[in-house]
Amino acid sequence: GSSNGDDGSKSSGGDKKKGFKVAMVTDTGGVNDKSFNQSAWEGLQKFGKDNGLKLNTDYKYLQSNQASDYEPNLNTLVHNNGGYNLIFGIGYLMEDAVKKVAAANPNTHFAIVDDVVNAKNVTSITFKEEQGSFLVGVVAGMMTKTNKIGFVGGEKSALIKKFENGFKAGVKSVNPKADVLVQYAGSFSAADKGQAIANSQYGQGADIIYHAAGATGNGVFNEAQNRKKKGDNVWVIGVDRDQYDAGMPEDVTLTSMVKRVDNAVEQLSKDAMNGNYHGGENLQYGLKDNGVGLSEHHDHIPDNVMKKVDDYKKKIINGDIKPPQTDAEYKDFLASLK
Amino acid sequence: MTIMEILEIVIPSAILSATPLILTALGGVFSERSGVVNIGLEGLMIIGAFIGAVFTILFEHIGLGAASPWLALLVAAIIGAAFSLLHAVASITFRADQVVSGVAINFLALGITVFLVKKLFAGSGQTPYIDHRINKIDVPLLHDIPIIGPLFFSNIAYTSYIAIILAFVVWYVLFKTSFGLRLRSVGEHPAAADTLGINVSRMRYLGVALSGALGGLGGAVYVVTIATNFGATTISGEGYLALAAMIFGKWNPLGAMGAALFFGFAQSLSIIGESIPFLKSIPDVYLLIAPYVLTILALAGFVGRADAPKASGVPYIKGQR
Amino acid sequence: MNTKRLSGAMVPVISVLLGLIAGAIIMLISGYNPLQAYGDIFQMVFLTPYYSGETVVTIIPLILSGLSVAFAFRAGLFNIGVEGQLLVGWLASVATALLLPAGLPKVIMIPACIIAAIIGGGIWGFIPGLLKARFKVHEVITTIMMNYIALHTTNAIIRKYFYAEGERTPNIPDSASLSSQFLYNLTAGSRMHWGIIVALIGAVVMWFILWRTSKGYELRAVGFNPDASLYAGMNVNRNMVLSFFISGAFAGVAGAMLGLGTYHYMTINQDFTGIGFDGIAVALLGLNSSFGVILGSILFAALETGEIGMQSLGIPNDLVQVIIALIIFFVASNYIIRWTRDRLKKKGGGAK
Amino acid sequence: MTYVIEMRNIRKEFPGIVANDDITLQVQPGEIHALLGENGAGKSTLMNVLFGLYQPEQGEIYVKGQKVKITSPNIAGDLGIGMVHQHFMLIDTFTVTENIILGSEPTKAGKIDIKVAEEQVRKLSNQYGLNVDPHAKVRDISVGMQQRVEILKTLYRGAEILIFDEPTAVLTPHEIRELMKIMKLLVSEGKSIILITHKLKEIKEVADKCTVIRRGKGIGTVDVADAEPSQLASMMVGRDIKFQVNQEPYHPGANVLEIKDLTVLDSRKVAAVNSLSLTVKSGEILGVAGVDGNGQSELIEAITGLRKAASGQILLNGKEITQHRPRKITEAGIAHIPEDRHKHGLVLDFSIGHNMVLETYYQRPYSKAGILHFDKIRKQAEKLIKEFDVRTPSVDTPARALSGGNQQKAIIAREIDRDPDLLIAAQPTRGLDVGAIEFIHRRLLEQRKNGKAVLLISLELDEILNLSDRIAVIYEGKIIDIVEPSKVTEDELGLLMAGHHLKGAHENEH
Ligand SMILES: Nc1ncnc2c1ncn2[C@@H]1O[C@H](COP(=O)(O)OP(=O)(O)OP(=O)(O)O)[C@@H](O)[C@H]1O
Ligand SMILES: Nc1ncnc2c1ncn2[C@@H]1O[C@H](COP(=O)(O)OP(=O)(O)OP(=O)(O)O)[C@@H](O)[C@H]1O
Ligand SMILES: [Mg+2]
Ligand SMILES: [Mg+2]
Repeated sequence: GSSNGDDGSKSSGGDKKKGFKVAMVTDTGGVNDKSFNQSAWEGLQKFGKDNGLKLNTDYKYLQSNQASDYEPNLNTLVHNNGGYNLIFGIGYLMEDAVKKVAAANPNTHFAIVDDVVNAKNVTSITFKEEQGSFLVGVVAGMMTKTNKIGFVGGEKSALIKKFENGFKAGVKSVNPKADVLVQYAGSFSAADKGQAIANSQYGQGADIIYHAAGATGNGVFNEAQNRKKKGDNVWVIGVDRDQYDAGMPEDVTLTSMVKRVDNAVEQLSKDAMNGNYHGGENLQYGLKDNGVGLSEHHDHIPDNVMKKVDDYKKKIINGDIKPPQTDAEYKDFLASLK
Repeated sequence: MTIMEILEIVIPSAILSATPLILTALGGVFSERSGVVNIGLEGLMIIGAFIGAVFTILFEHIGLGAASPWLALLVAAIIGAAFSLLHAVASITFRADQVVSGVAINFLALGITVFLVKKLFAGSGQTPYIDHRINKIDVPLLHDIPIIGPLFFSNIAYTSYIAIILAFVVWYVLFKTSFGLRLRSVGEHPAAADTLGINVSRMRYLGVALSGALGGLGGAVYVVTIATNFGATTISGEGYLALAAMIFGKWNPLGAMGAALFFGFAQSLSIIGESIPFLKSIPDVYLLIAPYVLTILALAGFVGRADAPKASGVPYIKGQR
Repeated sequence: MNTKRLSGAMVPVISVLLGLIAGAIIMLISGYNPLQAYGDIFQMVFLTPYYSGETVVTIIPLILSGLSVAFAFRAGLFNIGVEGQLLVGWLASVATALLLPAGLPKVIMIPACIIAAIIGGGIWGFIPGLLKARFKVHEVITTIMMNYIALHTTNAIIRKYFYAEGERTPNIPDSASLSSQFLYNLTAGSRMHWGIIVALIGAVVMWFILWRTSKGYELRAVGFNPDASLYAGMNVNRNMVLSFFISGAFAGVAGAMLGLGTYHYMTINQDFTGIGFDGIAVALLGLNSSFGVILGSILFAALETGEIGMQSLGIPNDLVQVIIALIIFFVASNYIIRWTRDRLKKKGGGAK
Repeated sequence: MTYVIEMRNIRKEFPGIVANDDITLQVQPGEIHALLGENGAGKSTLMNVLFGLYQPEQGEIYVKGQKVKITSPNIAGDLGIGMVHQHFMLIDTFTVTENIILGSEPTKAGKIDIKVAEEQVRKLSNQYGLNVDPHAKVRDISVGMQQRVEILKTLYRGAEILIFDEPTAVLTPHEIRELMKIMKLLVSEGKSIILITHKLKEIKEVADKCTVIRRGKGIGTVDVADAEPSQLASMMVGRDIKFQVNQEPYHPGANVLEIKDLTVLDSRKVAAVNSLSLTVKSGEILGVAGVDGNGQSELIEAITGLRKAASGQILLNGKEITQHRPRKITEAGIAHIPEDRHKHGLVLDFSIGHNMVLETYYQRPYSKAGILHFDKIRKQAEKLIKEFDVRTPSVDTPARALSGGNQQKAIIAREIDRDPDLLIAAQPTRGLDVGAIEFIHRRLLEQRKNGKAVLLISLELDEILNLSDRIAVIYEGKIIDIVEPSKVTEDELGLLMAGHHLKGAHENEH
């Protein structure tokens, strides 16, 4: 069952619980990965500053250098500085570690981002990436001049599949003729492959590429910038956070599909400080909660397209449209379009 | 897609991704030809990539504009050479096991650069993006030539030409100049060179320093043409691929270039493969591993045995028999 | 002879000290307190049961990875392919655990999984060995290539046949697990598992094969001088392939330790584990001897666990990587240490 | 009278040993000055001092009356000193010209002017009748040619004083004679030569003066014309030397080794051994004489299984061993003293003790059920070391640390102890001093006396003539004649080796 963190968020003011401490463990990307770790840390920092907490004692992060660090890092925070009240594990890779440590420490609360752990003292935070991806798919589908659009994924995981299928569904909803070229780099850190894939997709006529590939996406931006500089009219749609800067100075970022991990982290921290840990719940952030969506920067998107985006946003929030997450759901979705 | 369309996509892309490998492999050739094994190419590329990013940003900051990445390449080459001197001191002067020292270089480069990035950019794990890259261009006039124009003169960065020209230059230097003859002699038979008054240590220092310069250049080129910023994972395995290219190319600059281009080509082919209808049905893992399998097959099939420079890896001790 | 051996062992010790000192200097320059940092690491790793346990968790695959590299070195081969062999062994052990009936007793299940890892890693090592023996292809290239092939292939196999939510395989049944409640309680909830016994057995096995068996004599002879070995009637090619198989097998078992001990599953890996590359360093630090590899692994693991403590002091954890690199560097340059020692001795000897 | 070279009271120490102890050497212009001494006497060290590779702890060097300090080979070169090293200092993969010009290349705008260089090499080569091909890669030319390249290297640098360190150890008789001619030509052109050699005959033949060194000390300088070889020999070793000759009666037994129509290809796929046939009987030493590179190495490799035979048959005691693996051949009863002791004979990084069981480590009692028994190995090694007088600090000393002569003794001990039916001895005394040679020859003769077969391959004609019962001459992969030592002169043998059949050919061909 899905329930959203509405109740907690309303009661943000007032009595700060004495000695509340919150911390997070990053995955190997570290807090400056320009992705969800960074976003999470930004949320935690905002929370810390707003509530007058002390960095490194009341709120802090630990970075993992390899996968085997997740568990000891979580365990360290359970005991460190007298023990943290709420500990975030950032990223689906930490699912198992959070599950184990939570089981061993029933008196500490945990939260996991991007995955679900069913335990009384764990709050799961997931995002409806397919919803946001659907909207940028609408943008791409309407704006393509060549009827060819690219999608570049990092690893072919269930998570990234949500981006892909939501995106394709968005494209097809507004432009059934458009063709989406999909390619996975097999890595989130291979800029050269990202560039080569973008080269191949643009070379085959694509004019907009949506990437969900971490640092591999750097190569996508680079390729687009190169082409833009030569006069080609190509675009990139960024991911996770506003990637406007990655497209500068050639200004190739059409928009970005942002995932407000910061908001989610900040929100849950607030709730927890006020005594509502949402233990055992799965907080799903979608369009409705502004958990996903288009970034602030979308100057290049004409108004009529933005209007369409808003229409679809409403439909999704209403439940009239349910963007697909998996390949199978996408197939059904396509069939329903006809 | 027609074959030509495929090639127009594959070849420029192959050349682009091969460029850093070519440069670094050329560095490897210098070092190993002088008799110093260089497993540290990965580390040298990391240093180069770091410097490439940081100095481009710095130069942009002080208003050098489009010249920034070019100047950064220069700095990367210099710092790369300086950093490689650690390997030189260890393996030449202190007669270290060269493999160990190379491994240390790799560890050290990664540790230091990530440490410094954090110090320089307020705790960030990576540098900001650079604004001025070295872009792919269509070479004026030449790109209009039918067939070869679109393949070799379109969508290509000048750094690629520099790398290819450098391969020929290195070949010329190694095989046609007295410096090259002396460098190779030191890698083959240092005692012989010594008796002819050639300063073995100095030649080896030069060989290693050149490998540092070229490795640094390779890493920096990767950043200014491909990655556009630097982080811990920016260089992950490229140095080892360059090492493989050098061996694949039998310690010959042109061979190393060919091998690097082959790697690039295999990768581009595997990428475009997913868009070619007849290859599309192949599970993508086959395409992912294709470049590596092809390399092994090529080595086993027709390249075969390659002999390293004879004294490569052996510290030279004057008067020892 | 004895004093010579002793002073040989002094070199890594001094290198480690120099590395730690250099690290301390960097910390001082960057404004951190090295004494506190090292003190905390020591306190954590050796006096806090939980972290001691976690250190052992790191030690286990590291020993096996180091043995893998060291064994190959002894046979004159450079195995940079530990990463790949480890991944294959990891998958082989987990797959075996998942495919066999979960109800099998531990005494059958665990050995079966480890044997699967030995075969898997062994085959992955066997291929470069065969290519070198048969086609004279340089093992450095092939092992690098085999690493990438292993990375992508194991991922694809997990996705296709063993996929579970969280981008990994399902958990292995308890009957295949090396973990135990006893160790868990002993180390205040760490993941420490019985793999340490496996790793130590591995070290003994390597020592025994190399130094006590006629096969080991042969492998070492081939490593030192293939021509003379051929002359002496040894089958050089077969020994080369065998060495690579054994080396790969050690790496495979390292992978099994991750599967059966540390994680109880295998993840889809985006990148290499790094354990194979650390293994090179550990082997060299340990002078390619079984005992040395164990000591080297302890040091590395202690530093890596210590990172957590250093982070808590606000010291960037990358500094640990720098210190490790410096230690390797000083080991590499052991001549500088020997040279200094000889100098001192000469001085000590008085004027002649 | 000023000496062209004068080294006074030179002392050079190595850790634990005084290699040169107060040695004085005086060389006059235009003379060939021999330097004679046992293995390890300090000859090479002295010359390395002169050539600037080592710095002496004590002593002075004068070149043409001028006191000099030679701190590097460069300075030696400037002083007109050139050295042809004992172990050639040539780069295999380079051409002759490249090897010669290395370090002082003629260049044009940074590029090596290879045309000019080749022309210079050709000119020099013609001037001294050296006859080398400037284009050839060094690895493709014979050892004799390689030595000429070494000589050219010194001449190219304008050397006036040439040092030859054991130049004849690796040469064929023909090549030696050529070298002697070249040396004489060189001195006639005003150059001076210092010649290091163990071979008294050569000294007698070319040298004017001879300085003898024993255990790092100068023993004295004599005019060669006035000195008997035996006198020089006893000066060198400090005792009288008895040259071993094969005097026992010749009673050959059954065929031990039979080779029929054997063809073996070399690494370039050329037939190095070309349908060769040969038999070796028990109780005989069969010497194979021939110019280096006529298939001797390939022949041995084929017999011992190190190289595949292309066609033909090899029988040991009547049983076929063609294409068998080396181990089966060893077990069948063949022992082999390899020509390159470092490459094939020893694992230099193993202790000398472990080297003693290199071929038998897997057999009882050294190994049981795959487990080594070190006590047994040690006992065996100690026994052999004692029996064959291998001088080593201990059984555990790495083989690398032993002198060449002692390494060779160790190999011979190991091979003979296996009590083989056939002992193949390839260049068993190369580079060794007379003391060691005497010892090894005695052992070979003992084998014969015990009814074993010995196949002796050597480039030393003296050795072949003194030891063999029959001499097979190999030329271009074929045995072109088999002669009895008593019925052939050294000159006739030389002709045969050059491929000339003797008039009135012997009956016992094949
Ligand atoms: N580089 C060295 N380091 C240590 N000791 C050395 C070195 N070179 C030579 N020696 C020692 O000096 C002694 C003299 O060696 P040298 O090579 O001069 O003898 P040699 O007369 O040339 O012998 P040979 O006839 O075998 O060539 C040797 O016994 C050896 O112990
Ligand atoms: N680099 C070295 N370091 C230490 N000792 C050495 C070295 N080289 C040679 N020796 C010593 O030199 C002695 C051998 O010298 P020697 O000149 O007699 O050998 P050799 O007969 O010339 O050998 P070869 O026939 O291989 O040239 C040994 O006692 C050995 O310990
Ligand atoms: Mg000598
Ligand atoms: Mg000698």
